[in-house]
Amino acid sequence: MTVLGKFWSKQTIIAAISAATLALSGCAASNALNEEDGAAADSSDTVKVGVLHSLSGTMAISEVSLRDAELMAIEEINEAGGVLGKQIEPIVEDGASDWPTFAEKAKKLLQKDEVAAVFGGWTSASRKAMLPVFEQNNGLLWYPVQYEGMESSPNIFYTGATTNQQIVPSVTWLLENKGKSFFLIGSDYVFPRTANKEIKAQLEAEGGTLVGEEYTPLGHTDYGTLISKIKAEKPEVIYNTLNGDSNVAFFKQLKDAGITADDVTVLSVSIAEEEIRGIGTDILTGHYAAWNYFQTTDTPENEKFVAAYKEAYGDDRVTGDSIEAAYMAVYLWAAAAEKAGSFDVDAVKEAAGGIEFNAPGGKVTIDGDNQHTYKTVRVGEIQADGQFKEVWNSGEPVKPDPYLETYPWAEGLN
Amino acid sequence: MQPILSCRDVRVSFNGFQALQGVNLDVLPQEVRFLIGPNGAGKTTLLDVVCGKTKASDGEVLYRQTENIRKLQEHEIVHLGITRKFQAPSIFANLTVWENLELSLKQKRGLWSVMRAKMTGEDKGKMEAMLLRIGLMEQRHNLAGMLAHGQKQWLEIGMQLMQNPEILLLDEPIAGMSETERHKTGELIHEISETCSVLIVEHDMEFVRNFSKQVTVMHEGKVLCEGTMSEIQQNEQVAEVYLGRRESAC
Amino acid sequence: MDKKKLGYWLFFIALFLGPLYLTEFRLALMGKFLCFAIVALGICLIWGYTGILSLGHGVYFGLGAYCTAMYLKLEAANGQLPDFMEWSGVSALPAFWVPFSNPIFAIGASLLIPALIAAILGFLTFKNRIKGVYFSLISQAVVVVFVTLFVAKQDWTGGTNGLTNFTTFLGFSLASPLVQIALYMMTVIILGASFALAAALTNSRVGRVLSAVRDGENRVRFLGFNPTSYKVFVYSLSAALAGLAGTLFVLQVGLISPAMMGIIPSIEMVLWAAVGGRHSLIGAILGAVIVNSAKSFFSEAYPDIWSIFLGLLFIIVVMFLPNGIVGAFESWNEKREKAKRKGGTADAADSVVS
Amino acid sequence: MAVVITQLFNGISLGSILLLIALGLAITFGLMNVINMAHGEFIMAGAYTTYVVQQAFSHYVPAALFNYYYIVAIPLSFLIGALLGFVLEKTLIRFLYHRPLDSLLATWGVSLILQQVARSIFGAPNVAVTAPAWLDSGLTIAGAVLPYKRLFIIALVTICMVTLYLYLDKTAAGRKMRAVTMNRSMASSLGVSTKKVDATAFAIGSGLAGIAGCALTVLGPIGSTIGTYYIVDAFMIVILGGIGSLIGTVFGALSVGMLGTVAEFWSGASMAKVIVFVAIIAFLQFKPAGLLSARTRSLE
Repeated sequence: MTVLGKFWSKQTIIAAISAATLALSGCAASNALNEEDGAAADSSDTVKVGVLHSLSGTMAISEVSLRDAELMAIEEINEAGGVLGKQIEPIVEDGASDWPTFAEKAKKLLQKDEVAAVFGGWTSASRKAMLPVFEQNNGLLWYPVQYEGMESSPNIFYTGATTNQQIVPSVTWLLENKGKSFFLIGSDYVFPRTANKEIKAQLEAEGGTLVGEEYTPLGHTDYGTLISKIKAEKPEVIYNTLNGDSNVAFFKQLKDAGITADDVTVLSVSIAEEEIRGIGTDILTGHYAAWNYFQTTDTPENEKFVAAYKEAYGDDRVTGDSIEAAYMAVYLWAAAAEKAGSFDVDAVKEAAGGIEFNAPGGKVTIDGDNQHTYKTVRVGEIQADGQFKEVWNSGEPVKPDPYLETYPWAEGLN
Repeated sequence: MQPILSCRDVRVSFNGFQALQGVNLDVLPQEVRFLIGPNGAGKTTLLDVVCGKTKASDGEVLYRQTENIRKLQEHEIVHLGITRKFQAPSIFANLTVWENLELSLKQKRGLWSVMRAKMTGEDKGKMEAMLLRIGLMEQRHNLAGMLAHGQKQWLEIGMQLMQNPEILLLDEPIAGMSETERHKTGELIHEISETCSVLIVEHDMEFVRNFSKQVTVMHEGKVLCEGTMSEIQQNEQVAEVYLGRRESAC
Repeated sequence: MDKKKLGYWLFFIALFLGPLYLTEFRLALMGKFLCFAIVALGICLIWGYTGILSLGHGVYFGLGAYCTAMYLKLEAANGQLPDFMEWSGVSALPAFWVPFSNPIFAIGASLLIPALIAAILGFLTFKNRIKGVYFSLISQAVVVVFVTLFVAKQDWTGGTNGLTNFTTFLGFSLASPLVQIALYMMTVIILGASFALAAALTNSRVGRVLSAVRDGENRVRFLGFNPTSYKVFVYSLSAALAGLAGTLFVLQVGLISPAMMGIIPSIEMVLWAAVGGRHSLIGAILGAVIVNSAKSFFSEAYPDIWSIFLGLLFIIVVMFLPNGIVGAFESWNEKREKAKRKGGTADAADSVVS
Repeated sequence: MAVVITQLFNGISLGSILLLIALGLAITFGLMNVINMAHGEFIMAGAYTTYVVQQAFSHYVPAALFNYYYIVAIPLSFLIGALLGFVLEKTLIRFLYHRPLDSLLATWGVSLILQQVARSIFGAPNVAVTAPAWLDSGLTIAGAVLPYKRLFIIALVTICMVTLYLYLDKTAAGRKMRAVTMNRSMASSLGVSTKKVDATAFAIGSGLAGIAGCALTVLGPIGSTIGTYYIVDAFMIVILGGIGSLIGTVFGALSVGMLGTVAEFWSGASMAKVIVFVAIIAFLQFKPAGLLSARTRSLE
């Protein structure tokens, strides 16, 4: 055997191959991340933005539609001439329903692609994971989903509702129209627990009574026991913050137990048009949901929006609150950039306050103080065709108040 | 002479089946005792009880007349000096012959002691002597799984001997061995008995005849009779249940 | 120094010098993968060497990460109540949080708490001689218990959001690239040290007892060893490694949530060791890096295909590469050497080059 | 009073659902000792089969007959589950009978693939199945409503149990199956084709998962991940009941169902889940062989 042959013993070869694979695999991963780099050369006439949602994993069910709406808005703006004379170039990333991945991809979008803004996220967990990344890199995140409030990052714009634009008015509406005794059910995670804490304070202040509060683990599918608790307490209203699949099991089993919309009013805050289809309209008919937008909302902008969305993605697709919020987020950012005359994050943030936009769900305005938006609140009744019939709205856009500072009863909450 | 191992009315039942129905047996120091009997007589079960693999439902197993080992765990029984060789070779196939012997060294087997253990010259000497004795010196760096069947049996016997046992339990040690290997094994057993007692389960009557002094016959979970091979052969009861049927085979 | 050692040294030096040839972003990824490699080392010890398949290592990883995250959260809160507790309606810091304001306690706990829990679980199950798939399934049940608890006790753990939004570690800003490079290098050093420790263990007499336990636990008893204590030891050690990896993970990634200690991440951890080669420590490290790189690549380029690819990977490794990449390489190498011995030395040099 | 009756009923109902899910595993895992992590995906396949049958009925069958789709869906779900199981056994499992830990990992891979395949075919969102009208509403006893759907599942699982028992005990094929699971080499030397028996047993176990999936559509969501909600529970029930004992599985499922509903009633669903799993783990420490075990030392 030659000296060389001796040197290349089994183990050294393993180690060498290891090192090589290591380098290669690292490159493979980073090449994929770099694939947009080629386009960076002609950055003079385009501006890059990130679109970061879960395209795989459990959350893909909900988030894919948001990506679709954002890409549609980008295309519309580009067709109308772009922003500040530049075409918007979206860079789509997959958060994979995994919170560290959201943070990782956000970092990539900001550091590598140097995007002007990122539209993304759904779960609070993903937003919380991205928040430090945006703050440390001074990026701009547009988060389009209703959430539990108690947050106001200078680097995030919130185009979904905070609690006083969805939960608080809907509780008041229920107290005035449906009954005083409330049973709160929710999935066991952050949004329901925070929302219910606020509802309890509000009930106390506005003369309602709390007869029960229950949480079930995510993915829970047997509601027999919970329903017998509901039966024992005989509430007039069930306020539902269950998430995803649990809604299906809950509503099916509620109906089987002989409880219909005539006996108890169930108001949900996470069931939109898309979810109705997975649960089945027959068991949901007559129950309520509170949102800022329904596919049936009667505005000229919405007519155009729904038609365009179906045109782009198929007749069988439905829109919904978060989809609309994602769509308008792109327009709001574009308007803010136009006003600022620049894509610079600080300039856009500065200019954003007071920006108005006629969204499909009605006029929205960015609140310069907390970076949320003024939105009209709506309560709808689910119809047999899977659409909502609006039964109440707030009449005018409600000022966002993520910390519920203007509500005396909320004082002890934070 | 005081018996080193005494079984007193040992009973074992498996889901209602009485495998041992009150066995009494005494083994003297440095005795070679053969256990014979038809299939299902409870020979292997008795070895299992002595080594702790099977727990007796009743009775006593006394070591040196005083210590009842019936409820001890297997490794605790080994610590007393009772070791067992199984019927199928139970060596560690993915370790080398040398490593198999290393684990068998008489040593403190607690985690902490083993962690600090170092291979001393004395240990090495002992292991090399054993390799010579069992004829596996050349194969010492081979994986034990690669050995021939007979060699595996020898390795396992070697592993038991490394522990300097007081009592050695052997279950059909010559199964699958060639004629010369059998003879060698028989001689080895007698060599061993100079330092310890040996309790052997064996089916091969010729082997028993050639190498036994005391034989115990078991039948249906009980001891039928005891004595030398020639005494046994004259016992009519034995002939009836066992030898009678096997006469032609022997 | 023999060649084997030289090879390993080269490997770890190459990793250590990562900051020289990797961009900041890629370095962060690699740092994360190397944390996973530490977990894979622990899995290799218990599974490859001792034959215990744990489907619950996500819990130990998570516990370690939470311990350190609690310290980071308290440091970020700067003497006040952590933000999530405030909006969960907690008025005072729970007593069990208090000691975690000390970084030494927190990091110590990130090793010891997983080890302790593993020891308790291991002692009970191993003493009762529950093993094989039964142990694996029970370890999965333990995951369910911990994940459900961590999600439900939102006011103590941050619920599904987990703990995030940290600022400093020992006063150094976690956002600073220099700190991240230092953390990366620390990860490489700790990985190297864990590797050395694991290698020393497997080459010692204890290591041979562990292999013997894998091949025949009952036979080990008849050599006078009590397998329970050995299994409990190696299982706890492996849990401590996972906890340590969790600490390094949370420092670099800045986030831990119950989703990362669930059943799916726990099984993926086993896959890392399986792909690299369950009997090989270096294989475990390679497996963790390769699988996760592939995950980054695939989930990026073809998000839908990732889970099919992952599924196929499980099947292929089990059916065709039971000893993983390193095992496949070794058997290829053996064949090659046999052929070489037969074919003489003339073409030996060629085959080395090719 | 009504609450007590309802809760008792809920316990039995939850137990019956768990039993239906675990019954297939009691065969593939309990009798054959194969860890099939894709069992949950066979449940999913049964659920989607029901969905497809319903779609077909609403398109091609007169509306008057729509309510009978469920009668067709049950046997079809069994067949689809059995077919998947048969294919899995022939292509994968049979190579892994002696490597249980490896079969666990490989079938986990299969489960990932099946989930993705289902997403590709049916889309990521849940699909809706309308339960047949004859299962609507329920029986009222002393003020407690016992939904027909839950009663139906109790009946279904009873029928499955009895059929299975008769098959294993009274038919030649079933006796062969038991012979193989008790002593493989002995059965084989007596001329039983173990390969055939293995494949049949695995197919039956998987078919039962298909039925479970069909039954679950009336109570819960139908999506690509439904199998994952049940798989850990199902394995724990089989272990709890005792490997190799069908009756043990029944007791296991019922005690978990009862404990789960009682614990949920007193504390809440999350804590109930924790309590149930801790109780199972603790119980196995005292009785590693489970409630009833067909073998003396089955955990060896």
